[in-house]
Amino acid sequence: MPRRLAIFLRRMAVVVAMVIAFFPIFWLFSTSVKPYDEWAAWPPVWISDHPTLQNYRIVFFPKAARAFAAKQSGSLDYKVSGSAWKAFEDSAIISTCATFLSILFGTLAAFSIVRFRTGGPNYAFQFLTVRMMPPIAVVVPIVALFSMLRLADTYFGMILAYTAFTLPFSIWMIRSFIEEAPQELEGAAMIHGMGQMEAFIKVTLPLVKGGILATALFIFILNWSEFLFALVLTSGNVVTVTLQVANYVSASSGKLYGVQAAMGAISTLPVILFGYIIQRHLVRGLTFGAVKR
Amino acid sequence: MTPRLEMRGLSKRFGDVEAVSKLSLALAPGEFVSLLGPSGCGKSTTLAMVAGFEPPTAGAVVVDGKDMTGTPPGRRRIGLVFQDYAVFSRLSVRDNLLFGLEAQRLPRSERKRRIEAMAEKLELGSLMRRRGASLNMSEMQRVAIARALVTEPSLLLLDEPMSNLDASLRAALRGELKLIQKQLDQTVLYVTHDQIEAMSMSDRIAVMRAGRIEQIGTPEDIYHRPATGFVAGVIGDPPINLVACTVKRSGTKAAVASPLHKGVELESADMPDGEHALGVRPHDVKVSRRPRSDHLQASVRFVENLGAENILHLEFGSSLLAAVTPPGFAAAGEDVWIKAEPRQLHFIRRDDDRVVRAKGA
Amino acid sequence: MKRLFNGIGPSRRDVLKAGATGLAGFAMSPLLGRGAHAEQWALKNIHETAAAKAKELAGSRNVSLKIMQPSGSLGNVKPVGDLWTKATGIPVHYLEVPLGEINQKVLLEAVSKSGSFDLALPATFGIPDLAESGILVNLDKYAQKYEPTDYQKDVLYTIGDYYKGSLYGYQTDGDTYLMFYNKDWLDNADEQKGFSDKHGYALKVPDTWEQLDAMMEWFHRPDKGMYGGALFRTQYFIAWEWWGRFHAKGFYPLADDLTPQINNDAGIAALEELIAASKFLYPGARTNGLFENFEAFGKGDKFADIGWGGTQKFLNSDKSKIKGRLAFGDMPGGMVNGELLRTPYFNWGWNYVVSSVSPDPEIAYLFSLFACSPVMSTIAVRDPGGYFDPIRGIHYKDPQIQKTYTEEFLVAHKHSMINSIPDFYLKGQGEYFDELRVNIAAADAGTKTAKAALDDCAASWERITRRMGKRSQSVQWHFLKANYPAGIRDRLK
Amino acid sequence: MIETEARDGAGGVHAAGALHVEAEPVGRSGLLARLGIPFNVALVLPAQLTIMVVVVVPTLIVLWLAVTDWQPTQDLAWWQAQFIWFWNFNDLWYDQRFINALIRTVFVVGVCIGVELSLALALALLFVEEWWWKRLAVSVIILPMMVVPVDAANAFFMLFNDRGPINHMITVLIGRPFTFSWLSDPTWAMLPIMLCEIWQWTPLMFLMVLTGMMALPQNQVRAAVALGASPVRIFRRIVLPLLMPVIGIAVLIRSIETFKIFDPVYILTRGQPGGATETISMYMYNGAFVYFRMGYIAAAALIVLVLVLSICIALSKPLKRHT
Repeated sequence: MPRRLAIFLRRMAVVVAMVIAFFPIFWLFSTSVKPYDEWAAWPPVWISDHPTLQNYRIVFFPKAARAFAAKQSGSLDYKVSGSAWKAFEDSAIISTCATFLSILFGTLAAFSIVRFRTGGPNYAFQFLTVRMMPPIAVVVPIVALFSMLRLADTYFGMILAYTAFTLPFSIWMIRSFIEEAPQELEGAAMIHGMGQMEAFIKVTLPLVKGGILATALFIFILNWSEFLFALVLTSGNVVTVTLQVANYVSASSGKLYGVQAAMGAISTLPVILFGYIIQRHLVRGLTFGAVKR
Repeated sequence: MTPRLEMRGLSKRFGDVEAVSKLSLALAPGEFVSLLGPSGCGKSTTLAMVAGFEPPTAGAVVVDGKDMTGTPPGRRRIGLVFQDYAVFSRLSVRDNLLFGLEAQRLPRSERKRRIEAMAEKLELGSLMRRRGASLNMSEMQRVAIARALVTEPSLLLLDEPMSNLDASLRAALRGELKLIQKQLDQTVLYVTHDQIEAMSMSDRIAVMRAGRIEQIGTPEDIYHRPATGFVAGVIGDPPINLVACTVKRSGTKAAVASPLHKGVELESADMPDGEHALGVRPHDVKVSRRPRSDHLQASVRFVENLGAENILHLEFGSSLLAAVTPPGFAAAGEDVWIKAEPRQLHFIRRDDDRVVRAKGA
Repeated sequence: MKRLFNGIGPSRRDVLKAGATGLAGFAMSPLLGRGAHAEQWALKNIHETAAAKAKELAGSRNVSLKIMQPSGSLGNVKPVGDLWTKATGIPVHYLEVPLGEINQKVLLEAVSKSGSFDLALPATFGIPDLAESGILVNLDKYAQKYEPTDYQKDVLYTIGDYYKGSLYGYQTDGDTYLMFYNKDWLDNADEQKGFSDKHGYALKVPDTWEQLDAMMEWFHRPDKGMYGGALFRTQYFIAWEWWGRFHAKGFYPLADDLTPQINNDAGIAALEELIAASKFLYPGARTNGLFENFEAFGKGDKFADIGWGGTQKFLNSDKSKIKGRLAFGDMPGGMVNGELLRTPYFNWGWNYVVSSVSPDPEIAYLFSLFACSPVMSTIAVRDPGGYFDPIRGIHYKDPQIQKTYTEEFLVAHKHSMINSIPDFYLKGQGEYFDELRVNIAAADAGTKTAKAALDDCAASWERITRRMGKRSQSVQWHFLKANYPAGIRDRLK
Repeated sequence: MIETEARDGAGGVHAAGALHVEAEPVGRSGLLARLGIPFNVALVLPAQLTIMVVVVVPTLIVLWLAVTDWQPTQDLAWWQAQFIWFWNFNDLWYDQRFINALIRTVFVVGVCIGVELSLALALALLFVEEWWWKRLAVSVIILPMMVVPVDAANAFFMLFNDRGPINHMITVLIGRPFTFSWLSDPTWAMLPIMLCEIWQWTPLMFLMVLTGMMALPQNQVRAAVALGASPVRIFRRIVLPLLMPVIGIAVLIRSIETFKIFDPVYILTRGQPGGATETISMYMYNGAFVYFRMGYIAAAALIVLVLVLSICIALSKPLKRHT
């Protein structure tokens, strides 16, 4: 029956798309548990017969990993790096603080823009241009400026940079949430003697708190995943997870596939988790609220 | 003569729910038939099956004698007008009309001829270059109808095309639509929940209820001789008056008693003993300002002035009754005398909702 | 001790002096007066004296040292740091940055002057840029004060420690580029006969690039799973091989007036030979970095490999199928005027340098003196998982190090170290070399002819030199040239 | 400071007279009042100041650096750098590597956006209907956009390794060993980078298009079906035009983001081999942080900024209109 066949073919196409979407992630996780001699074997090992946690040990417990390697022949005597704990700690601190500031500043600004039409119709757009410029174009002067202000390679400097570059997202996303909330309720509250800010905080904010939470998670993801600023604005005092991934890579000595994959798998897990929590709002975020779902 | 459209025992099940059940209906060429019923009665499903968007669970759709049940919508020679008109908003009116013709691969000259003819008939000349999105409701309706008709379909299906319009526009468009249909001698299946639309335009009306056709007939029939209490209730404005009545059978005869009348007899086989309902249309209630021997007294509670006529809401015993009179006939608080002819009484069986008429009616 | 490493020519220090004094008009010779004060500081226990001095300098102050090091070098740095802390009470903190990024990070500190580190371990070739940026402390004054006269005599390669005649940091890593061969294949009598029948000379560790190329071609039988070589062809590595091939033809990369000579006939021939040799490499050569490279050579199905001490650490481990079946050699040379010219090449290395914004540069210097002392550097080099390869003569006698590398290898390594030509230690090294890399990779990929690639590169070099300041570059170039190993210096044009 | 404002606002201190007022701004702290800063302006101040420090001031610094030859290796602070008029721009004009990087980036944007959009449309068409594991399918398909880009790039590095699974699959397909070195071939090295970008961001495009398709006026499609048009014609003449606004936004936003492409290039090739994969961001990174030619790269940055911003602002009408 051709109709049945058509449906079958369409479902097959969906399955193929799912496989393609999942495959690189599968490979990342699969490699992360491969012992050293299977990382770059030919033919490649798809699923290891000898899965090991050694790569994860190298990431988190370099000393223990080394002791393990010494006992086990056939295990990699990798170059010793520091533990990745610091990277996770730093990334968590920076991402959380930057997210908080971005959301706080963004909410205030969005409130002002929506309720008072502050700055006229083009004002909000001005923030978007921040997102349009390639960060690499301003990275050189930021390095110069941050050096002057003693902000290079500090938490505060990173937080400042991340806050600024996520503000367009938070302002535009929160703006779209506030616009959807009914203004009449605020008006009613003000008739009952609340100030406008109070009315906003007590009436509108609870209505849009789900949206703001989604925005916060979204911005956290952006911060957590950021690489270029981390690469350029830090020099060892601050280490982010994306940098730590690069720490297992080098132009001269090749890549530690398994270790990198382990680091990649762990660093990407929270992002995927948060991503699914805010799945409904992800598109809105990535399109500055232009596409709602 | 082959019917333009024939539905043969059409049924549709969605899981446990039977949306349409064994529905049969035939439309003669040039006939205007309405499917009338409240929302959820299965009329839209029927339409979807006829148009080809829903495959029927059982039964067949036959157009011009050809079984079209498995044919995709585009090849059924059926024109379709949607409730929201579905005018292609990104295309010009001309392109809207062209759309179906291009699909039919007609020669260019023929397309042009048809479009111009249709534009003239529906007075679309000034709209041809406008984008679909820029039209108002009545313009859209005309474009939607023109778009369907220009393909010269065997059958035109209209799905509640007036429900988005305001009342005054509706009245005007009803006439317009009927006129076009007559001019073109176009067979139409018209789906609506509005009895006025159905009554005013249809050659025949099929009243639907819970997936079945309750009654098929001319507007006349349906109005004066409703087959069931449901039909009687659906048709008519203001709605039919319902009064309780009692049936007492003796031998082959059955006597009905109600506050409105005395001594009407029915065939005893038609109605069992006991409490039933009696329906009488407000237009059929005769009202007199003076007492008459065969009239009953009632008092006017309030008056609804419709301009051309008044509706009196009468207090009559323990029940309320509406009656239509010329304007200024009576005022609130006055007493009037009323009567209903036995042949205009519709006795509605409590058990199966069937309407039974008085003997000799 | 001097005898031990002094295989050829005068000692390194003598060479440096010669280079410096040979340049009349440039006052850059504090070397001569060096060590006057430090007479009483003996080399043997310099680590103790340096630590004691540091402790004294720190006094009751709360001093700590921050070291910025490339990722993966903790195994070399931390054991020494721990001993330092034990000896001085001065704690050491480690900042790890991606290996490829460390020079950039040190340089950016010149801009930010944030004092984020006291010591760093940049790659040696970046010292000219870093010195010019002002972020490095010119160590001459401290060396004069503390460095024992014979401190560097035992160090096999020190050119990279100096820029324009001044000391900027101590070398920690013997990163000379040398060759590994499949000994079984070399020793196979049938192969030997077949090869010498065809080429008229014996199949043995090759002396020249020409011989190496011939041998790789000879052994390249992909259908039998045998490959000629595991030389690098990724962009980052490819220029080094050409650098060796080019020097082996008897030329400096720059003329005395800084005109590039890289695009002369020798340069073009060297590049064409390199491209021709690409045919005899194993399939992964074009993508593989160091790690994948020695892993591949460890399979034992390839004839020749190029690499550093780290390569040997792997090849000599249980993971390598070729363990114990290896022959070693300098990077091949060439015949110049009928005589063999070898130009081994020191192309990486890490130097301890002191930050000019460190609050305690003197203590930081003392740490580098401590860490590079014979005893401490031996401990650092011992780490089997680190980067550091033997650099001092004394390292070659350490049983643990001998076990890691094999004595046979160490002989070759030492020979190569002593004769190594320096990398291109000029300001803008990154730019010069990247230009070279891009062009050579393009020529190897076939998108440019060898001549066009080198002409383009030479043109870029001229522009870079002009931008960097010709006078300044000229000073360093002449200093560098004067410090090429003596036996080679005289034969290069 | 921010909290103070909020509290004062909540206290409902009345004050009037803000710029661009629609609803009258109410509530102002004492300090702000004395400074003459209207309440609504005070609200945007934190955001605006942050942007000032991190974006506006640096942009001004770019203007200065672009006319200097500043390099950190000169041991000069950036404000002491030597003024060299417009020589940087002159050099850039003749810098084939810069021009190539620009052209290459535009090429990458074109290819990636084209492929992403086509795939997204095709996928979205598969997802208009309902079936029982549709939600699962959507969840899996949007997975890539949640992966940290650096990790995604690493995964693709492994996939396209000469001994990676891609070559393995090709080997199995063609039946003889295939160990092509994708990342070191000047002709092909761009492919894994673009595939990585496409893999990661097609899901976003897909979700946007699907959102648009779900909101499509269904009856227009049914009307077209009833008129007998072929699926292709319906898609081209009815669906696509209706999707245009959403597609416009998707293309605009993705183009902006793709133009900045850096992470996969850095991880996969760093612009190698022979500069064959050097996008504009990679070029500027190499120039600024490998060669330390800060002044020169500032000039390049200025050109790119002017280019990108003018194009973006010109094309941003859909974004403005839509919101």
